[in-house]
Amino acid sequence: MLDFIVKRVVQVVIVVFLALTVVFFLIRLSGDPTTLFLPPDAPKEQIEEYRELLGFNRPLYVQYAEFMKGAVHGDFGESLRSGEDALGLVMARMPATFQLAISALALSLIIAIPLGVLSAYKRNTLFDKASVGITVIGQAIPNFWFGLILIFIFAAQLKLFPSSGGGSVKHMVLPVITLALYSVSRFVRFTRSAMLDVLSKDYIRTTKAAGTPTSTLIMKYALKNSLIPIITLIALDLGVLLGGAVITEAVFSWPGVGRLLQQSLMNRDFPIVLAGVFIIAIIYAVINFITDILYAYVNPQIRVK
Amino acid sequence: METSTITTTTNPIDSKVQKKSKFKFFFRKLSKSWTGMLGFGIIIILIVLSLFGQWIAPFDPMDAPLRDRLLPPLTDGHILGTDQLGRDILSRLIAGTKVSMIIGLATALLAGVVGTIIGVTAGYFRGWVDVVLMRIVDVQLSFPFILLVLVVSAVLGAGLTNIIISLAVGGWVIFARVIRSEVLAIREKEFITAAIATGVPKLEILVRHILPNIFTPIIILVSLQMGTYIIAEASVSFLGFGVQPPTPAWGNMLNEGKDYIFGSWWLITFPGLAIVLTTLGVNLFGDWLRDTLDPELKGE
Amino acid sequence: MTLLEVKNLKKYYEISQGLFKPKVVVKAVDNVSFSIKKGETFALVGESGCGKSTTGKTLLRLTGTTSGEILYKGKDLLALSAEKMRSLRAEMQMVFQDPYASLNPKMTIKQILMEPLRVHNKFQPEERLEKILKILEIVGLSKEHLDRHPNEFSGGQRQRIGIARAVILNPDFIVADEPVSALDVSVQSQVINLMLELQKEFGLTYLFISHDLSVVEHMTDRVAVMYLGKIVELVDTEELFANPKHPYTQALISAVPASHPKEVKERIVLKGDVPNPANPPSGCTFHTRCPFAMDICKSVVPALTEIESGHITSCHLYTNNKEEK
Amino acid sequence: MTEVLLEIKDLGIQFKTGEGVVQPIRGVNFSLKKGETLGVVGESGSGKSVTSLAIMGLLPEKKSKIVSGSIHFNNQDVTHLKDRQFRKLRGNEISMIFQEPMTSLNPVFTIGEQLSEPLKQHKKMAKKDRKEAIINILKQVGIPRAEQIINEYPHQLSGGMRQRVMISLALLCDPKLLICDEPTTALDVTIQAQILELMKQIKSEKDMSLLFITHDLGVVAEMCDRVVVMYAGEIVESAEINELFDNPLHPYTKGLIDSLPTNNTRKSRLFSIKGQVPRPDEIGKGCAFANRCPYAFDKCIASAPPTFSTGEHLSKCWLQEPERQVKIQ
Repeated sequence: MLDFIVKRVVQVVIVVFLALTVVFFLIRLSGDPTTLFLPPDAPKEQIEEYRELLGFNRPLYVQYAEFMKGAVHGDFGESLRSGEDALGLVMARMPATFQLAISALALSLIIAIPLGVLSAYKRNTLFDKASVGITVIGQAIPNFWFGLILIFIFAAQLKLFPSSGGGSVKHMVLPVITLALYSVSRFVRFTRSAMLDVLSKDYIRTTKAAGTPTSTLIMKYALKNSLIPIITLIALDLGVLLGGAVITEAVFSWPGVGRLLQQSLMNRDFPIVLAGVFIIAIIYAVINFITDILYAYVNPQIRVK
Repeated sequence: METSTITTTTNPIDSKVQKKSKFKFFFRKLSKSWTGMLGFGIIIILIVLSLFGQWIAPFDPMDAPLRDRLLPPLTDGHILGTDQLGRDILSRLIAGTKVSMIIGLATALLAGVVGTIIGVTAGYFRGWVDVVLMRIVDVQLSFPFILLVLVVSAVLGAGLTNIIISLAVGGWVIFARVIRSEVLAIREKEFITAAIATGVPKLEILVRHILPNIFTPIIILVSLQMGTYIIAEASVSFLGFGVQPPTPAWGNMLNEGKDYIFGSWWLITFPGLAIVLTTLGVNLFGDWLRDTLDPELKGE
Repeated sequence: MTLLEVKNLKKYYEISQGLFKPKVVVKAVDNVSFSIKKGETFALVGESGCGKSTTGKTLLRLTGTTSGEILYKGKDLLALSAEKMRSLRAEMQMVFQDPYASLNPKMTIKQILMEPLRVHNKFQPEERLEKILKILEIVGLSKEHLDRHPNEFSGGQRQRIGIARAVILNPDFIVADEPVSALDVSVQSQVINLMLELQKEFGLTYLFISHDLSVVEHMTDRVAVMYLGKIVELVDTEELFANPKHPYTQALISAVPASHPKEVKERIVLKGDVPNPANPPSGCTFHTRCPFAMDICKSVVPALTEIESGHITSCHLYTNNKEEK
Repeated sequence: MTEVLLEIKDLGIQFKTGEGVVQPIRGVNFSLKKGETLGVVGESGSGKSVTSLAIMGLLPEKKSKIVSGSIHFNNQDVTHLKDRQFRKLRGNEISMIFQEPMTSLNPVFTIGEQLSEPLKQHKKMAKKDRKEAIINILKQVGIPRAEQIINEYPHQLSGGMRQRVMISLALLCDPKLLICDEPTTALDVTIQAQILELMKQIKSEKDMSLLFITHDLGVVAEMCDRVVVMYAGEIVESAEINELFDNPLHPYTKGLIDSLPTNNTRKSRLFSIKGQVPRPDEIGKGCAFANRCPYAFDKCIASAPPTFSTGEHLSKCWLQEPERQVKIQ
């Protein structure tokens, strides 16, 4: 177990370090952002002065070393726009994003797993075909457009929910549904195929040969087997969910990290972008870690090792 | 030894007939699946629209007579209405087809070629090359795809080529990973050991034995990833980073239309439907291809 | 006339247990020595995991070797450069167990059989097809099969193709790794006959790896019995079946099901399972299952000793001069 | 006259495949008496496993169909029994041991959890009694440390141990009929010997009938009282074990026995049946074995032979037509 944790922590450090490095150089390669803050006809001296002020005139490796030194201490510099602490800004937006992502994940799981199991159990019936059909279409719908359509129907026409902003449960409904759409479709399809795969296994035949009724066979036995691949997929999909959150937040002006990142990218406010990358890489690593533990829990072959 | 007297029922085939029958075989298989047919049909229509769109479109997609702005569908010959600048939406959708198809295809090819080369290198030569490459893949996979594309395209700046590069930068890892594991699996097959035992040189084993066997998964992956790229491009353009107006692309049409959502529903409805139909067509065809060519690949 | 001599061959694997634990060493092949005479069929016999297949693969350098010597016609194969070894493969071929996995599904039969001729640059290109047709006829297939893919053939036919690929270069030595165990009973005998015929016709030397003792008894000249990576007995086939010395060999032979219901078999049923090769028992590795185990067996590894002329075995029952069964 | 436990009459089973409908089972007849061990011998594709799944009511539901004939178990017609009723028989009165011990146990449940399943379904028992019964049966099949094993997972056991667990699973409810589908094929020779000894011992202790499905004539010779030989979806011969080995009437059976290496002089050319088993769609109107048969004549190609009987010895070969009665030697 100790072995596992050490390995994992090292891995996370490498991932975060590489992610920051790559993004840092990508950003610097695209030119320095001073010009964005000054009028286009600003005199050369003013640009130079500004560059010196922000430290962009130093050699790239010095800037990088400086940046990394700060990053180790959680200091990503100040926002080029507002002058506030970049990491602080990102952290302040975290709760809203978490709220959105976790609600969407919960909603997807509640809908998708029973639907996927039922679909596999009733394979090739009308129910199965309908659910597969809906998920195929669901995967083809871009979630920002789905969000727009929801706004059009429920905010513009029916006036049931607000179209933007955050703060109340009512504000959450449309963004959560929007974000959940894609995951629901993927999870249903995946649960179904994982279940079908398990149902064709020899050991299921063995249990059937013991006289076990189909309902027990599925709910008690096959479900536990198929949880192994399902958990893996969900972990993989959390990245998609986080990415989707960026877009969903933009559509609904949801005050989360995604919207902050989008705006910062637009404004070339790079300290915030780097702080955001840092946080997302860490969250992702933590999620993966939790998945591995869950995985070991359902899969005794790993646990015993 | 008379074993050969009972042979399989197929007739002796000469290679010419076989090539012809491959096409026939494709269509016979396709005709058995209505979803595959539907996907294939949509793709054919999309190809036709992107190639001959400029002659099919009823209006010039760039022509903006302001007096005709925000006309609802079916007025004055504008079947799907006009946008905030008075441009014909149908014509812009048709023009946008080309953009989406180019981006989807070009990205899939670019990401596919890069990812395959890296995947094959890692999987076939193993050793430290494999360790390094796969670490990079892991690192990249630990970062949301769409966010990466967003960052890269924000850095590279707008434009068709840049969005293709950004998408490929985000997308090659999937190819690298899948192709690597395919190569690893095939490397372990006994026919590879047999080729080594025969004395086939190492590079020739790669070319003659491994590459032909990963061709099918590559094709399947390309077709399945295209839908992802089309949606990603639309999302990025929607957020204002991808293809820039006034070039007609479905994503930026939605971006421009979203401000009129409370009054003019057609501005957001039709470009969105175009994306859905396209992705659906490509996905359906990809699914069919996978199920037909490689049933084992089902479910990732 | 010795064609191939194996001296102290070792093949160890390391299994990583994690960052903080020492690696476990699995001795898949542990100090194995034997020699194969030209024209004979030498059998390696044992149960799954005993190292017989690994031994076969190391002989052809299809897997790495930890230490030892493999002398083929006097040359040490392990000292050859990769390129020299590659060209020597024309003389040393292999037939595989699984006729489904050992043929490239994307190639036609013609391509499969052409490949050895091409890579070793044998014959003029226009003569190659002729050679292929000839070998196809010998293994019982025909011209009309040339442009087909492996999936159009049954298991037995595929194994014929695999054999054709192995003999098309007129090799001297063939390693046959369980060549009939994946086949149906009625097809097994066809393939065995084919192998016997080819041996007569081309003067082949076989290393025949099998777990099926009745097949081994039928077609081989000498047998080495392996248990947990070691040879425990080595002797002429007829002598082995008539007078097995090592308790493991005795049990193995007695475990073969009867061929007639009236045949009464005196069976030695071994207790327990084959131990984990990563953690083999001390002393004689067989002592945990041996019905005759003595105290010495637990601590001292028995040496391979020639107890009768040409009959080698490693068992304390014979080195202690106690003649017991 | 002992009672008949299992009777199969003219059984025909069809399978739907992507290419159309095939019929791997074409008119199978046999019966199994109480306390008897019947061997079913055949090569891959002969239909022996499909037949056994039909007896268990485990044929894939949508893909396959029993199109003719009947299966009677213990005087009850189970041919088209509803799954709900079949469940009461499965694991209770009819049990089955499968070929692959490595894949036949569920990897995520402990041995104890898996063994309690048939008891839960068929016996009303307190949890404590259940545990006791399980430990008891594990000891009977020769598993050491039974008390600990019940808390372990399948991957912690060797192949031989797993097959013992499978046997104990089948024996839990004292079935009247035990179907063994190639129970030792996946095992090593010395482990096979252990398992065969175990099964002989169990059979002698329990009042049970055995249906022993295998491709290995040697295993049949050791285990069975009577044998049916299957070829291409039908039974070509059926006889008492010694009678079958001494006096095979069907050329296929004779070919199988003659091609055993032990029945041939060392280093000689083995007797062999030419050709290979036909696929279901390759079988014409004649005898399915005609194209491989050294004795085939016009009639064999023209029409399929009926079953001829010589006392208890049945065979499906035109050579055994009463007016012909050729002895094949």
